[in-house]
Amino acid sequence: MDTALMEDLYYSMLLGRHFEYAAKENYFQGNISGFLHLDIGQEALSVGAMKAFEGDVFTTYREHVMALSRGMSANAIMAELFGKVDGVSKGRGGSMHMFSPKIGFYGGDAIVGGHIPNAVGCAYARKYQNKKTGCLVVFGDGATNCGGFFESINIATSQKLPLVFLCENNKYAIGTKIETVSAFSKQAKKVEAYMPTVEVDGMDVLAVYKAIKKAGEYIKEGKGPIFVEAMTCRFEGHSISDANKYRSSEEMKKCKELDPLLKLKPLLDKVFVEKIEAQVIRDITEAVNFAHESPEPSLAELNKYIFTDEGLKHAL
Amino acid sequence: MDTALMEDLYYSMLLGRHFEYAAKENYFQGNISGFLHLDIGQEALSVGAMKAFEGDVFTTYREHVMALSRGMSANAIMAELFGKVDGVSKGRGGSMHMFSPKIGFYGGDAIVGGHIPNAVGCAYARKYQNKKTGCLVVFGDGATNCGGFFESINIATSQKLPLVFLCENNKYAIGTKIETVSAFSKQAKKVEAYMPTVEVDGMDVLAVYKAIKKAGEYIKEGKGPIFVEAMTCRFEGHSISDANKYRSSEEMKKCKELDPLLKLKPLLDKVFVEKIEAQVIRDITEAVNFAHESPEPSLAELNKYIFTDEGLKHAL
Amino acid sequence: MLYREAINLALDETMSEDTNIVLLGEDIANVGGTFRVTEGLLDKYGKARVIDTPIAELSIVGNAIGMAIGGLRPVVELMTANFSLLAFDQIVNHMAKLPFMSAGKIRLPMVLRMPQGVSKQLGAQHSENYENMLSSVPGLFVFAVNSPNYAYHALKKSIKMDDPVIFIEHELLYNKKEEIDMKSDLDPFKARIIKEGEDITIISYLKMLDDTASALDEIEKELNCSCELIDLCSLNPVDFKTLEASIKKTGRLIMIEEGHKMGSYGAQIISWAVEELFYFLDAAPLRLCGKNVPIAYNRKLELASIPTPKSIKKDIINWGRINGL
Amino acid sequence: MLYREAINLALDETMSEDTNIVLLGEDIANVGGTFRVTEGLLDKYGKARVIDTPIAELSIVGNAIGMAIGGLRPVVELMTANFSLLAFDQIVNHMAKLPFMSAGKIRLPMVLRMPQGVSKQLGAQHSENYENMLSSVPGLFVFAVNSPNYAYHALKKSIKMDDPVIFIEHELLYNKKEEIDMKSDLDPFKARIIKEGEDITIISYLKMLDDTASALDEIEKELNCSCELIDLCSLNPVDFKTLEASIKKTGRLIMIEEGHKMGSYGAQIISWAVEELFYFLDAAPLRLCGKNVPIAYNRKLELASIPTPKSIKKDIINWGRINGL
Ligand SMILES: Cc1ncc(C[n+]2csc(CCOP(=O)(O)OP(=O)(O)O)c2C)c(N)n1
Ligand SMILES: Cc1ncc(C[n+]2csc(CCOP(=O)(O)OP(=O)(O)O)c2C)c(N)n1
Ligand SMILES: [Mg+2]
Ligand SMILES: [Mg+2]
Repeated sequence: MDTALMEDLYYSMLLGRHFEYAAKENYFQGNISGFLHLDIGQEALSVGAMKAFEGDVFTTYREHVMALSRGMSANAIMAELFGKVDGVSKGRGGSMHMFSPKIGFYGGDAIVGGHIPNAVGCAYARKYQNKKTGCLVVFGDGATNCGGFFESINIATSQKLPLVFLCENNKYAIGTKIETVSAFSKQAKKVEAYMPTVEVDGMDVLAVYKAIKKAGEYIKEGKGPIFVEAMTCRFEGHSISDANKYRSSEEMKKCKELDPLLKLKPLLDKVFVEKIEAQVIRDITEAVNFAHESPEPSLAELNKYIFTDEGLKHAL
Repeated sequence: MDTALMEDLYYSMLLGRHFEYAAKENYFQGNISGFLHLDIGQEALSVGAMKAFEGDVFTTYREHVMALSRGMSANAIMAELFGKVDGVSKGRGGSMHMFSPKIGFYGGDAIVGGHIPNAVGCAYARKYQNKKTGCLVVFGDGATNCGGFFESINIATSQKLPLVFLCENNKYAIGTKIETVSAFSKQAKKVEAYMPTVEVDGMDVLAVYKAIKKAGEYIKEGKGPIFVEAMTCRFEGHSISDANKYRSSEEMKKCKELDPLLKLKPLLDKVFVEKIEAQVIRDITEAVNFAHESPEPSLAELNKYIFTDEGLKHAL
Repeated sequence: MLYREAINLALDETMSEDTNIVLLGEDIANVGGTFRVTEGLLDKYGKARVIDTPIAELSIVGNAIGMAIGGLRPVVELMTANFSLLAFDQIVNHMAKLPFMSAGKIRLPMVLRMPQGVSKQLGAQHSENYENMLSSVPGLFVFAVNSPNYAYHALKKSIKMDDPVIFIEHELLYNKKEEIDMKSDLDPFKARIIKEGEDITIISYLKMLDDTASALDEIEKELNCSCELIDLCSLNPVDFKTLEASIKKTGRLIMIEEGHKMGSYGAQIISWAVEELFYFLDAAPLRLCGKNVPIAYNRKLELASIPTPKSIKKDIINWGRINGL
Repeated sequence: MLYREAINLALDETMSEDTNIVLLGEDIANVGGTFRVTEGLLDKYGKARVIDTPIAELSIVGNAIGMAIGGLRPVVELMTANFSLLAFDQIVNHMAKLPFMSAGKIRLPMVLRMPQGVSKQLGAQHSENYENMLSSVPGLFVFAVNSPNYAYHALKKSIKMDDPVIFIEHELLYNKKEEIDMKSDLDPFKARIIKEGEDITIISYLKMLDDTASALDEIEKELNCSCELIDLCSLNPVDFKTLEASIKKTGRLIMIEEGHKMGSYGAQIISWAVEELFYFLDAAPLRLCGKNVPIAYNRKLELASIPTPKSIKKDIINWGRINGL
């Protein structure tokens, strides 16, 4: 793999890691509130997938790092966490709702599995439009138990849609171990009859990158969807308010040994690493400053965005 | 197989067939209204399954013949179709809602797939109560596309519940061919990763009987659920108001050649068959008379049954 | 033209103009729809644009949302509103909220058509009215379609709008006949005054509007008064201006709907009216609704559970007498 | 005792008496519930009775219905009411209707607990109030739980009832503290008069009741009047008797809730009141609700979308001045 790509992946993971550190810090300082699902530990998956895939992406509530690596600015994401007007969703969405049609990013659904049928529909549109690319939908292991997921698997297969299903299997849905509520510990089992499945080490950014690249190629062939399961591990609680008590310190230790940043770092040029670390600190500091300085939304605009301007005329 | 059983199966199928004929006739005479989903052609499946299974049964809206063979009286079912007070649901339910906890029959759900999660819960109760038997849930090929079905497959497997899934694959959901909306034409494909699956000729009552007997034995072993797919064919439209235009006369001809009554009849004693035919005519005539004579529900009881009597005190 | 033909024509005309418009629903393509609304469209536009879906309502609506995100303009048919419950998460949490949560970056030009209501002995699970729930969701426009002419024009406009629309039909209206005024520039958001009057404002919609209309002559004769009958048309937003003018004129308000009284849609209208126009009201408002019971299969019980022309007449005359008319 | 402890105690006591009672929900066993309501129960009653479910709300409710059919008495926790939408078909078409459709042969002794409401910046998909929808369904009892004492007694009675109950909690009340009167024979169907008064009847429930209570002193001082504050408690059925007595006494009615104004629950109460008690009313009723907007993440917008103690005070005083108080 080429150096430029490896460096880019490393930079994005590091940026993501520090973004999440800053989000955490600002949560405890009271600048951020509500839900905050940190991606720390899972960066290889988020970054590898986002960098590899061409097309439209639909993700869950744990999407800061994905949004970043897809090309959304740290400033706009941080401002959104602060609920400010320069936030990517102008303070309306918050941590779980980052959208940028320009870059094909439909992140952030707070309903587990809720975005999967949407991704199927978008894949239908891409096929209908004869677009060269399709869609990628990212979801957790827990989401593979919900009806909407299964309906989507069946429909995407039956309609041969260009759709990559990417399951982030971090083995937990909040504090519930996947084995206790799912028929299987590997979720690919659920779809093997429908489509090709691939398992990948979700802590290895190069492996994820390659797997998603290949999956992206596959869906262009018109043979229908493909399922990628990335085994991963989050270093934090499910969300900022989760004390993570259900995992032993031993389990956590093993998990942290898989740190995707540590895995990639030795393969990189030291000078680059030092340079990039400084760069990331500057980027994140700037994002936090930007978020601080961005104004609050105006109360006069409470009704805005629900409808188009044309629609709003009727609604009021 | 013993003669008594074969005779019983034949009797039940014939009773079912004539019950449906009478229902159809009375629909056109204006004594029955609303939805009427006839089971004509599918009797082998309905009768074989109901006679073979011990335990609780949950079915769809197409359940007259199942209710009959399970032991509900033709009188009470016909009266229900007439909307009369002696109907099994006192005229409240109608064709799609026949219930008799006494015989473990929870027929009739008008929401496709809606009863499947209910059957899963009941199977949980039976396991919890250490009952020797479990549950049987019957549904169509079309129902295997809905989220609730998949959730149920996953939960029943994960909790190792004593539950027989019986799919009546008649290849159509109303006028939609199963292949056009499902990833597979055989629905067992969807669950092979979860549980044992069995395919059976749904037009052969003895085969169905044996398959369900065996499935009933299997769930007693505590290893979880099992899936039986019975390939079948309905002779009529989806419901009485469906003109059945989407099936060619050739397809219908082939379908009718598989008539389960004609298949079993040659194996039986001629004298018995004659006797039983007369008996069935008498039974059904009586049921229609009974339904005619049963009174309409009283308007004074409009509020009844929604709540327990105790609850009703508060509700009014 | 029949109501169902008017809907079909609106679909046909818009589809012929814009290839981004696609239809999806159960049995709509091959069979032409349970109520024959989409008949002929598969042959004309092909199966990529007229799509038979599996029985998976959550996905039907969820997929339509994704199609709209992807640049199409989907028009969904739910076989009945009763099945919309399976899609409620997609309707409420996605269809209504994605535009807002994305600060307008996502727009959802889509229409959800669904018939509702008490038909004839379809049983408790196939006889409900959900306009009360659906119009309580900010982010959705909700139209209730009483007539072929309104159906035709409102559907064409709904399909062309860039905001999500719930388009409620009634199962017993599909064969209703009416000339369509092709040249009209009907505004789907405006209430229709069916008949002008001086003494009582009667508001209704969908099938109950017709049942009320059929009882009107006798009511007026009996009470010696004149009624203003209004088809609400847009349930959310409400055309309060038209209602206000009428209520100020008549001083009396009756609201008639098929759904259960507890949780009724009409309570919204009455509550608004007394809050805003209390001092214009000369009498206690009257609300005629379905009873608070699931709908039984038996025809007698079924009819006793909802307003009928007969009960409407009786209830209004009673109310009129008590309230000095 | 805290609100969440009161619920926990009610579960614990009933479970210790009846082994048919089982709990199910997401994260309720191993983790003890998102709001720590079921803490300790797994250890005490084991995983056959305290069941962690997959994220499959349709099945959670659907399974509970099946358990009840099978002879158990399930108590479900939905993590929030927002997810109940995924289970709406099971709630409305099954839980509420099976008893009726079977002419009483099926009884469903089950309770669905769910917190709802605007908490703190949880975003549009986690901040809704659905009591309007849930109480519009015939066949369900719907309780809204404002206080630990009511929580404890009403939940115990709900669990013992043989009819299906929706038990609505509020996310911001779990740490509310109150002595519990263990000996009380509280009737969960009865509205609670929180404070007697002569001039205005104010009806509310859940968190808005507390926000109103906190503004009451100043309102009374400012308007020089006395308010009767009522916790509605049972949203379906409604304790109309208690309401009627109060409204006849005061002649003025205010309804306060957190949900959106369009489709609001309170419209039901106001509509009933003006239909039945029109000639007892001395002033236009007032309804304070959330605005017709999805709830934004930003705190300022969020708070501007719902009534607050400050806005309640301001709105009531304004209304009082206009209406001659
Ligand atoms: C429909 C629905 N049910 C429940 C929740 C609450 N919830 C939020 S995240 C979560 C766990 C999801 O687990 P998983 O899919 O494995 O994703 P992960 O966070 O582990 O990546 C749950 C139960 C929700 N948001 N939506
Ligand atoms: C949730 C839901 N969606 C749609 C319908 C309308 N409907 C009734 S029966 C049916 C077809 C069911 O097909 P299948 O499951 O194969 O059963 P079959 O009647 O062929 O035995 C449909 C779509 C319904 N009753 N419920
Ligand atoms: Mg997970
Ligand atoms: Mg079928």
